[in-house]
Amino acid sequence: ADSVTLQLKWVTQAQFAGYYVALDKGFYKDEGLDVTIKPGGPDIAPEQVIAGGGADVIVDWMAAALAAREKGLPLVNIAQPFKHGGLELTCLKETGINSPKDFPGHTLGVWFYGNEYPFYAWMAKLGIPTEGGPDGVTVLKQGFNVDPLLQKQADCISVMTYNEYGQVLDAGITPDQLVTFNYLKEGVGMLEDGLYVMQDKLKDPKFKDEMVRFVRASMKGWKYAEAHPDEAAQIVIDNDASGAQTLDHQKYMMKEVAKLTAGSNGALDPADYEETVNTLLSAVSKENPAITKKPEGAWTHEITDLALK
Amino acid sequence: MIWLLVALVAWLGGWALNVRLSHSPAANTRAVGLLVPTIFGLTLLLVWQGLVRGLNVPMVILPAPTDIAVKIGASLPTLWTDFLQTFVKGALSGYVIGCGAAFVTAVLIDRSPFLQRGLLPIGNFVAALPIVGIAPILVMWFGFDWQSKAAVVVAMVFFPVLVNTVEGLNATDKMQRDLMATYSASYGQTLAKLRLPAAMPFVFNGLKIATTLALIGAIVAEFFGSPIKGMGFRISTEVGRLSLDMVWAEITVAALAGSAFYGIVAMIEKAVTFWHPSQRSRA
Amino acid sequence: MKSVAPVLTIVAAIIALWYAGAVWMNSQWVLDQAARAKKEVTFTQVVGETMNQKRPVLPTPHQVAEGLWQGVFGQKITSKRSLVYHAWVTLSATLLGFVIGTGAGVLLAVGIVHNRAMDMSVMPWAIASQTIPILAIAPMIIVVLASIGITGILPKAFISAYLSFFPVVVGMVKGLRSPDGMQLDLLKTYSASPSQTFWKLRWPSSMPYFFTSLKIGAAAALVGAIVGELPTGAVAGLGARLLSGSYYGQTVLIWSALIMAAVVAAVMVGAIGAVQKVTLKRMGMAR
Amino acid sequence: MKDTVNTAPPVIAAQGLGLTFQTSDGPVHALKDVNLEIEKGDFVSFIGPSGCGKTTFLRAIAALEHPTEGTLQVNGMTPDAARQARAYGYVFQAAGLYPWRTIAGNIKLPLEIMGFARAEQNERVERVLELVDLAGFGKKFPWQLSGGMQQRASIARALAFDAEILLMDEPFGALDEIVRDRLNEELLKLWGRTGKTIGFVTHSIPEAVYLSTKIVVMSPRPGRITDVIESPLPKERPLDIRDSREFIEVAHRVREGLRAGHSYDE
Amino acid sequence: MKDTVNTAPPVIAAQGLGLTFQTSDGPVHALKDVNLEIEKGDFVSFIGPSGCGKTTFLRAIAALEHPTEGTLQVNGMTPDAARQARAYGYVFQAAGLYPWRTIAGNIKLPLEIMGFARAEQNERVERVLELVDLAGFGKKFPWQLSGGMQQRASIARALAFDAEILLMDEPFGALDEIVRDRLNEELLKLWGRTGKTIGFVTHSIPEAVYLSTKIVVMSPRPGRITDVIESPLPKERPLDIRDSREFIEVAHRVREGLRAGHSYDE
Ligand SMILES: Nc1ncnc2c1ncn2[C@@H]1O[C@H](COP(=O)(O)OP(=O)(O)OP(=O)(O)O)[C@@H](O)[C@H]1O
Ligand SMILES: Nc1ncnc2c1ncn2[C@@H]1O[C@H](COP(=O)(O)OP(=O)(O)OP(=O)(O)O)[C@@H](O)[C@H]1O
Ligand SMILES: Cc1ncc(C[n+]2csc(CCO)c2C)c(N)n1
Ligand SMILES: [Mg+2]
Ligand SMILES: [Mg+2]
Repeated sequence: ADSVTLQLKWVTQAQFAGYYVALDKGFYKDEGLDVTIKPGGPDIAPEQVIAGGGADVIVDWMAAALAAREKGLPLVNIAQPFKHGGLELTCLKETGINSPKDFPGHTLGVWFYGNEYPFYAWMAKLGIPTEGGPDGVTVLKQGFNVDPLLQKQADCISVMTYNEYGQVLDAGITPDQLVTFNYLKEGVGMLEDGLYVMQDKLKDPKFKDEMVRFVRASMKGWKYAEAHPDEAAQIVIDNDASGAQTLDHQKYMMKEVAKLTAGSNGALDPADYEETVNTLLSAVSKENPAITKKPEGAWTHEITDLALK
Repeated sequence: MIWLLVALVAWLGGWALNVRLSHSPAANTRAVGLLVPTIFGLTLLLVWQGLVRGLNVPMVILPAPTDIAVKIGASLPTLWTDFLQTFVKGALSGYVIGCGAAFVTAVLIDRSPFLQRGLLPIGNFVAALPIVGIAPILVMWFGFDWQSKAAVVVAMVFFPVLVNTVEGLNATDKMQRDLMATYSASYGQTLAKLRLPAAMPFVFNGLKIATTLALIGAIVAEFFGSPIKGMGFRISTEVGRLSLDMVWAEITVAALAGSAFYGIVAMIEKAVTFWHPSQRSRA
Repeated sequence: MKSVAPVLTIVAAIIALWYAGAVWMNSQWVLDQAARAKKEVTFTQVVGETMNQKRPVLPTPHQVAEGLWQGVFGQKITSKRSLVYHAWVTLSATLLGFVIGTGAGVLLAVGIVHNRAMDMSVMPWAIASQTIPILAIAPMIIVVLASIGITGILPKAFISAYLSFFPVVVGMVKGLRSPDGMQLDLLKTYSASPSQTFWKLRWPSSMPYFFTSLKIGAAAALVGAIVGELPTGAVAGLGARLLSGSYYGQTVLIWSALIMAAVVAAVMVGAIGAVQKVTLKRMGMAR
Repeated sequence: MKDTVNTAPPVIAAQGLGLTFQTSDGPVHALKDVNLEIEKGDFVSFIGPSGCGKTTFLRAIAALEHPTEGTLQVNGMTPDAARQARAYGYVFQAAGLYPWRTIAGNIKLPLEIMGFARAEQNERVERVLELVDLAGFGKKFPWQLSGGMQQRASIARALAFDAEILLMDEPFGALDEIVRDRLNEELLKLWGRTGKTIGFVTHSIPEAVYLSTKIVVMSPRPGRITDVIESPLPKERPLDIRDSREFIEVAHRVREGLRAGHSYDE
Repeated sequence: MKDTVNTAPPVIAAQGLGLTFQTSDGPVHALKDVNLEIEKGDFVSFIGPSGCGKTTFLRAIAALEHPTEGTLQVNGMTPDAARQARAYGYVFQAAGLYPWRTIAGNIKLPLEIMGFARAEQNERVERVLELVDLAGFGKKFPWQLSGGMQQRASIARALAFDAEILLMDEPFGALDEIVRDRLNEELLKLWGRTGKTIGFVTHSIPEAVYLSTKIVVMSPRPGRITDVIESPLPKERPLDIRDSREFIEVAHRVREGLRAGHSYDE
């Protein structure tokens, strides 16, 4: 069997259920692939791993991948299992925030580490300065969890629909105590988890063939996970080496993730790509130059065309 | 290939030069004392440059020293802001508070063997708590700004200084203590005139270890939440953006600041413990 | 043995303070929730609520104790949910790193003491190396090592070695230089060779420093192994538990892993202390 | 102060005194059944082979060791209480200067502790430095002086304040004969002037005889007193008294006692 | 000062020797313009006030200090070269035993370094322990012995191997007269038997006269030689030679020399 290493963007959780299901159900094996899945974490830049040769294919957000491409690391999107984005900003109503107009004077928690581009694009669109002060917002580099909201250190925090939002509810805050802004609905949505490879490797027909089989099996895994969320959650739990995840939370996550993958057969929708690029370009500033010009050849349908045939 | 050769030659040449310098009659002068490590550092940089260029290491994995130097030159204001936030506000204040508290605690528990026997094992236990575990908790408790970083630093430096000070306060030899006993000196007099001076070499050991801990602590704490400035913030953010040159620029600043901090404490040590055999060159 | 009573007293005091702190820090959330629900709460209610929160700011001692108990005795030690299993994962990397780090540290110290050029050039850079935030370069080390085919326990062990070598170098340089002028002069009158001077004088007189360095080095190696676990994708080990606990807001999980880490460190330091006692006794240094 | 010679209680009184060190390989009987009375104003020398317990006895008087048997009284109180009253000036067998203080600083140490006025401190330091022939060395640090100079500094330190009882453990061991003679004379003068009680360990028989009113000969394993010799010499002692018949007789008796102590363990 | 008829080259030859320590407050002239020749088999004593450079001179001979002026030759080579040839046995002013070795282990140290066979090592240790009257103490650690016993152990250490030149810095300072007499006798016997060259620092005039073939009187500030006295005493010296006229004459001359040295700096 051909071996393929997949580097995830984050730790083992239902966000990546499709791959784990494909592994567990033998979809990869059926395609003649021996797949290794490397979990990620807060300190892992998948782009760096693939540049160092530690992975063949990575899961990444498009903004980060395009930024890396401009930095000289030619990543190419070969598939896009996530149709929608799950990134949201959620605020406590009691802080007086009801719409983006109320942001000035408040403190917002933002994820950095390559995840900050949508936020800056949005603020640029709203015309709100991010240096604090009464007319601007104070930005905090948010850690990995939702404590800043619960401890009232921030008025709004970044959440993923499928993870942190659930944690906020879990902690005992009810949805009606929250105001939530979805980046997609605010018009600054960006494509999230896609599959990326190094451009030059695509010239190798053998590698290309491996990727075709990989994407085919992965999508099969995703569709199976959508249909059997509880089983998928259990598979994720079984693959979590840290033993710290709870089944309940992964079931919740699987259900939410299924909503995001639902619209995708794996092929990237060029219109979504255009929207992401335009949003990114709208937010170009000296401090946050995700990209400064339109990227060329950052995606391909070659793989999905063959895989979905 | 050329670059690899340059690396090798640089290494051999630098080392040969240092061997000669350190055995020359001028070896004890201050200038040579500074020159030798500088040459060593320069050779290291040359080797690094040679390897990166020679092996075509991609920039997103490891930038060459020249790339880093260019970046430092271009980002001075940012580096300065980050330095103020992390070093001055976070590390320095935490260092002063932590070392001060540890010193006072050591003197306070010094009178009570009971407290010493009870506190020191637990102190060692607490000191073994990994900061990566403590930092998120302290960020949760003390907020995102420098206060939580200072708190992490306090937690990190407290026990090394405490343990060293307690050890130092017990470092007097029998005859020195007996002398005080024949004067029937009070506890306070013995402390001020014998035990504190005798403890200084140990205290400074703790203070020196604490300098490196303080900087690391302040930077690492920023990984777990921070305002949008600071050396740790910049490092973690720029890694995500693959601006490895900026990451190394910050690391350079950290290493310079840390070494200078260490050097200053070592200089104070030299002035205070001039009498200790390790500071005297009698040979 | 004499320190049992003092330690227990201090532990009792800490636990009492801990409970007080838990009430104080966790009550904010109780009050906030009550305000959101527009309810009045009495003091006793608040205290009661703070004792068993799901996501406490500061978990109470009994919550942590229960978490520890669950982790250690709640399942087979081969289970992924067993703290013993994770402690072992971390400990194995720690031990390997400790051996590499202290070995390198001692060798470097020997070099520094015997070679002037090394003394003058290396020491400042050894110091500088420790001012580099390890958490920042750990991922790079892992990536670089992975790209040349080194994966598994070794990268973690390297990071752990990186942290443990410094205290050993500093301590051993001091220790190997601790013989006084007269002790050195004596060997000079015998015209002893450098290696004889090392084995008969420098090495034995550095023993107290050696063991102190080992103790600090062991604690540092553990921190290194934990740090090294974060960028390997938090797969297994105490570092992974800390991180997972942090992502999912499971404070009790964090604290259990923390305490477990400290226990591991204490066991290592204790073991070194035991060897130290025996050795120093045989050398007539334990009076 | 009680100045009557015989009715006053002894300054130091040991009865059945024993002191045993517990070591890893069995007990060491450093002192056994020691009985001794020292009157106020006595100058008592202790002499005996090495390891016979001279240092240990002096330390017990200064409450630095605690007897395991018998009783020991100083000025009618326990040694501890006497120490509280700052009765002792002690010169150790090794100099034991604090390395972080200059020579003057070391001598000032007891004066600071006992609360002398600043001006008086300086004046006394000058005086005792001169006494031990170290004028001009006040600003040096201990490790800059030779062994004998350090020893003299430590003598100066003990003389700087007016302890009632002066305990000196081989203070002149590292000094040459000339300096030794000179310091012997000075010590006698000081003693004559102040009426201090002095306990003095020495290995030199002439020195013991020249200085003392009472010579205690000790012998080892276990450490005990084998002879106590009351000196018939007058209080005024020019250096040439060492040629007198009485002097030679006493010296002879001391030498015999010493020799006997040595033959014990052969 | 070459008044011997001996044609062999001197074992130790110093010409215009000077040694200056640079200290933070100016240079210290520990030795200045020292000229001295020591023949093979000489027993040379150095005597002088404390701080006159006796220790410094001995250390220079053993290549532990390096002269800043003049020349110093040992066996016709530099002191460093002589040390390579393992020419020296050195007894330091303080005992300087290694605390982690037992007394026997300490004495074995030079034997191990010089590669003696195991059996021979043990045998020699026993012999020298007996010589200094410490038989039975081999298994103790240094801190379990009194000051004098430690000093004797350090003498045993220097005697355990057969150094050609024995340098002893106040070896008997901490010993009582009886032991001292005994060790003096033993040392003379050893010297007579082996024909070693011995350099010996002492503060005791009788000891210097009793032991030496040559007495070097020194004086401080700067440290220099003021007198070199060739002893007229025969090689065979019973203890009672100390009452002979020659002895007393020599002792007198030494005392005068010493006194002169002292008056220099007054
Ligand atoms: N701390 C100690 N532990 C064990 N034994 C000790 C200790 N101090 C002294 N001794 C033993 O007690 C005995 C008496 O020792 P002490 O120091 O009083 O002798 P000393 O008469 O002063 O001899 P010296 O003239 O050599 O100084 C010796 O046998 C010594 O080994
Ligand atoms: N390392 C040193 N640094 C500075 N001065 C020194 C050093 N060693 C010795 N001296 C000085 O050199 C002089 C001679 O010292 P030395 O130790 O040779 O005297 P000594 O004759 O052996 O005296 P003692 O009889 O007291 O042992 C003294 O004035 C001393 O202060
Ligand atoms: C340091 C760091 N912080 C936040 C994110 C954002 N993020 C992207 S995917 C994901 C998982 C959601 O459950 C999260 C938290 C990140 N990637 N790295
Ligand atoms: Mg004694
Ligand atoms: Mg000397």
